[in-house]
Amino acid sequence: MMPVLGYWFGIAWLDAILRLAVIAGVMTVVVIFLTYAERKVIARVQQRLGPTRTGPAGLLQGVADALKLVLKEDLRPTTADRWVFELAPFMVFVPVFLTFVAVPFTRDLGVRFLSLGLFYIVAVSSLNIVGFIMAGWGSDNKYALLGGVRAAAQMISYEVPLVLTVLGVAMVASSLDIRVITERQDVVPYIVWQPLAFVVFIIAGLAEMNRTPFDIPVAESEVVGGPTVEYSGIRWSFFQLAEYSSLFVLSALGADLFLGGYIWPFGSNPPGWLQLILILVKTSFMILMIFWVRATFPRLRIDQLMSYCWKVLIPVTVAQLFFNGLVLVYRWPDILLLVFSGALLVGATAATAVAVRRAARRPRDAQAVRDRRLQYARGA
Amino acid sequence: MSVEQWVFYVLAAIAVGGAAVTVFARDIVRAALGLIVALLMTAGVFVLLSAEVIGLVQLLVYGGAVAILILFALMITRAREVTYRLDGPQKPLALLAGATLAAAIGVAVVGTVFPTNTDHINPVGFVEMSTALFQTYAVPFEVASLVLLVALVGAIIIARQEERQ
Amino acid sequence: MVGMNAAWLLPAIPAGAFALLLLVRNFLPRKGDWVAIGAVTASFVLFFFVLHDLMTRLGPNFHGVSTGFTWLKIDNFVLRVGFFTDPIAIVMLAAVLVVSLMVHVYSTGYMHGDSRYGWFFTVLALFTAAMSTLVLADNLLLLYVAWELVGICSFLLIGFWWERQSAAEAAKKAFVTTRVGDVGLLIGVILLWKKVGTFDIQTVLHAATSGQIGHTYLTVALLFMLLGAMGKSAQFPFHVWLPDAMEGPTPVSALIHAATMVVAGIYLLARMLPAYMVITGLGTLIMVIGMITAIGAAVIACAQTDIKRIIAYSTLSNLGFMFVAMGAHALTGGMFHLLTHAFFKALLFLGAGSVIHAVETQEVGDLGGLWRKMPITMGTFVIACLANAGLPVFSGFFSKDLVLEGVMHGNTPYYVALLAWVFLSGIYTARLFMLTFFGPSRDHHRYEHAHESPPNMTLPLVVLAVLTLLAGWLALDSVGRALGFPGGVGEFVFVHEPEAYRFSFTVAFAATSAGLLGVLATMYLYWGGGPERARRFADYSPDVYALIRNKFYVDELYQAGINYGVLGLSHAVAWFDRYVVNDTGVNGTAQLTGWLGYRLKFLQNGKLPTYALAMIVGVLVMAIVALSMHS
Amino acid sequence: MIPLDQVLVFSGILFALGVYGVLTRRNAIAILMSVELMLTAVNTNFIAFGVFHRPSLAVGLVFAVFVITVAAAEVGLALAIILRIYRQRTTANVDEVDILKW
Repeated sequence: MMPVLGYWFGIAWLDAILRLAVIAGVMTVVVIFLTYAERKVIARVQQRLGPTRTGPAGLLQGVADALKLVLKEDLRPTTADRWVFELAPFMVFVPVFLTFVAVPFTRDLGVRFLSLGLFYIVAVSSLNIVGFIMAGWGSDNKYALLGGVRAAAQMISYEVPLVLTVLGVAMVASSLDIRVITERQDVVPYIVWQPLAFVVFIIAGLAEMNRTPFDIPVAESEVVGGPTVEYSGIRWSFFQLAEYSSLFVLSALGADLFLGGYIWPFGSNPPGWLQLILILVKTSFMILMIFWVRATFPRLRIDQLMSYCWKVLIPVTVAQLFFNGLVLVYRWPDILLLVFSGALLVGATAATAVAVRRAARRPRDAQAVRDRRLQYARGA
Repeated sequence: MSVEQWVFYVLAAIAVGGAAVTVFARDIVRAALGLIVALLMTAGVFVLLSAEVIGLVQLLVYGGAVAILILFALMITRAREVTYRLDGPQKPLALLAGATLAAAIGVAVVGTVFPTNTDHINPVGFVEMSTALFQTYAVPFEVASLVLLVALVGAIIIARQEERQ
Repeated sequence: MVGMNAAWLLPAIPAGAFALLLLVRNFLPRKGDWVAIGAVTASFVLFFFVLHDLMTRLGPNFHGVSTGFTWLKIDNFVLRVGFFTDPIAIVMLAAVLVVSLMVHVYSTGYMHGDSRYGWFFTVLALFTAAMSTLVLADNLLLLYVAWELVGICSFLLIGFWWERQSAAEAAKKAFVTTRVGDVGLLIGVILLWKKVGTFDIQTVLHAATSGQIGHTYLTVALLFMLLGAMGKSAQFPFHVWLPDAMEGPTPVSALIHAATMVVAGIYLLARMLPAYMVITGLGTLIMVIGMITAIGAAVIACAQTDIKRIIAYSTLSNLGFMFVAMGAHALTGGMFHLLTHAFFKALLFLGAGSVIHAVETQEVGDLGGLWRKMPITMGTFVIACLANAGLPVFSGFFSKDLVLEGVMHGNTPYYVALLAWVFLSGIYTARLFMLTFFGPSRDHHRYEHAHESPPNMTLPLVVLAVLTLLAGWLALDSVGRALGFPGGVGEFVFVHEPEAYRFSFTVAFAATSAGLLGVLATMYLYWGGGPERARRFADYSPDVYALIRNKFYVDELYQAGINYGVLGLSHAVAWFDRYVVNDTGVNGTAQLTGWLGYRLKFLQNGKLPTYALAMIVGVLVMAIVALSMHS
Repeated sequence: MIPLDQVLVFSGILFALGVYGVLTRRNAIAILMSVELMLTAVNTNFIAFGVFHRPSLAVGLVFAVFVITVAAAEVGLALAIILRIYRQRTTANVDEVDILKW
């Protein structure tokens, strides 16, 4: 077991409670910092300054926001379904919280090291869909409901490619233990062998987190914040907490799975401080990339989102799994993994580009889609 | 009484409560939420029974499945029906049947002497289970996947709106 | 060398001819009559090979030869189509084939120009096949099948001119009446089969004689079989169908209702005689039945005016006589009389047919003096009549004597009664030919129109007349030996031991004088001026004459039985059927079902929860039952 | 350490509740939920017997996997059918879908 967070007092239930407390604390700090970081990064990208007033260089802006939220009144619409409305933020937050449990940060630093860690994360992370639906439906608000439904459709769809990419890595490493997967990358990180998986992982992760360009469920200009529209104060902060926690967890997981985690490029067992630095750097890289995407791309339409998932992402990831299986079963050289995965990545990119260009040339398509949707909404 | 047993009681109680909500709730979304509670707690029971894989599969499958169920419920339940009585006229009879069934199962369980030694759990390892699933029962597994595929295709065909309508 | 193993060909050839004619007779020249005649001729020729083979094998330990093939096999139960050849069968077969051949030839003339000429020969072929099968059958089931087949042929041929109401009625009557007996036969066969486990006749007989079958059981079974024999052979009280059967064409009367089919009953008794001999009382019963039929029919024959009916009653009378022979266990005499009777009675019928063909009436009152016009017919007819009257030299004399001698031992009352029967035979026979051929012609127009029949009709008459003249001599040992037989008929056909024919002067004298007396008395009554004397004689006692004229009112009695008994019962049954079976049973069930269906259909309310509830309740009931059974 | 019969009683209660739901619900989706409940109860039994049996039976777990698979297939098809019915009759109430009656 890990020395840093070992069996404190040797009592199981006390140990569990302490661990939960630690997670909560770490997550809170991380989230506060991340909100600040995002605002700063995006501001820079957009050639603004971002928060500067609170604290040095605006560093305490997040803390101030958090304090404000905690102190704000917790409003609830009178027609809302009380229990559902009030439990929804927890239902969103708890799964993220639970995924945090299984992510190893260094060889010894982590809450729990599960032999089925990857599977556990995949399973648990799917649960927060229910939270969004609860929020959307419990608010008794049309926009909230619309957002909740959008969130459900999007997250269920993108869970499939996400699981498939993770599975690709697990196949190459032939383990579901995240630490084992990470430590197999002491020479070459899996982003080399599975470039397609890495790209799809980021895309699907964005969709899972409802982040731009897949922020359709919470789009302010369409559904004014979606499921969270009726929330305020501490409950709204839970949504925020969940969003940025999952951003952090997913980035850490991506760093572990694709970027060599706390090991690469310093051999099989670098010292502990180096491991921590490595993982922080790589996680930060992932997070920054996601911020970068947010600052760059416009929002997609929901039909484009769905088509992209079912017509591009799932086929190519399934194909990648198939080729992985071939290479692993017949013990072909590892380079073929890169060849297949890269070829698929190139193909998928090219196909997407062609489709995008063609769609742009046919504005009537969009009109037709809108007409059909209207027709459907009228119950035709 | 060990901690495990207490945990089991708590999980089971919550699961039964969720199930009760599922079948007694007047609101279909609440029923669905009760269902997911029941299913998650049952997954917990699976983990307690050292069948972690099945527990996780349960989470994975039913998290999405229940969400889909709610979506459909919202989609095809007319607004006035959301608060409409969900139960049919044969409620008393159904109650009687359910109670009798529970009693019968209880009597059967209590009255049965289970043939093998059941005083402690024998965990099934992940590898062991995978071997069973992919080697011993490879053909049934393939058939099951085929069933799934056929069901998927069938569902698409059934649900697809005719183009010329 | 073709021998007894080819016995199966005897029925098979006519059967093939039947199949051929049934399918393609209308496409054949002359409607295929030559096919039937050829088939019968072939069988007839083959018969001599079989006969020759049989004679070479004949000896004290010879019982018969069985050939055939398996018909069907169920587990270890085997049913054969087997053919059993022994002297009894051979004698019968001789009668069947000779008469059949003659009738076939005769029919080409008699039936000439008939609209269903081809059909007639088709059925004749079937009849020949069926009759041969009946005679040769080695098991009771096959015998029964053939028995029914000849019944069918009889039905078809009696009703040959079914446009005539009376013919159709007669066919039905014959069929229904014989059916009563046939059912008896079937029951008897089944009873014997249940006990012995096989249909094979020899096995059954062996079982019966060796005491394997209880006497009561055997008696019941044999009584049922006797019922069959009585029906087929038209014994009292089933005799009523035979005179009516004269509605059929005359060749049919000759073949089926005189020579062959009606003696099937006699043949059955002869075949089963060893079994009948086991039960002591049965012989007496058969004799009594035969005697009633013989005397009664002879008396009725004296007062009939239809030429064919007179001969038909004569046939009945002779059948009764043969029954008496069987009852007295005089097998040899009975079978011999069967043979000779077949010849002379067929001859009588064919002669009568020739007359009818010529004058187109059957009423003897309209005939007379025909001897000038039809000398050949007259000659052969007289021979047949003398044989029938049992006068010496003619075949009837020998066979009758053989029977009388058999009966005489220990059965004196029957012997005396048979002498009376001989007397009566003389009377009606003489009356028949006196009225037909002598005296003045009573219908001038018909007389003028009359002519001798064509050669294809007179030839069979001559052949049969020769046979009638000569066949009787076979009874004598010396004649039999000269022909190659081991002896006379007595040596040839026997049950236990050969009984050589000893010419008994007493019997011959008594019988001859009785017959002669009858003939002479009748000749006196009808000599010269016509029937006036006879009419005066009848007027002595008009009541008795009416009684005899009306056949003792048996038909009327039956009709009354049918009117009051059967129809009354039918009314009761019809009431029961209409109100109990139909209204309550059939309609009631339907209405109940409909009502219940109407009520219960509402259970089928189309709602899934209801169905699911029903399912769960079913599961629960089963679960509770299982639980309570376990604990 | 949980006794086997307690697990079985738990699953029995779940199953009975599911049966009650199937019998009493009118909304097709709600019926589907009750069916899921029943299937889970059955799965609990499979797993319980699988792990309590000695030597342990992987079969029980494998069967549970199959049950979940079939349940997924069933949900997919059932939802498609319900959707179709809804489009035709604008209701998901099984009481109103009774054209198969007498």
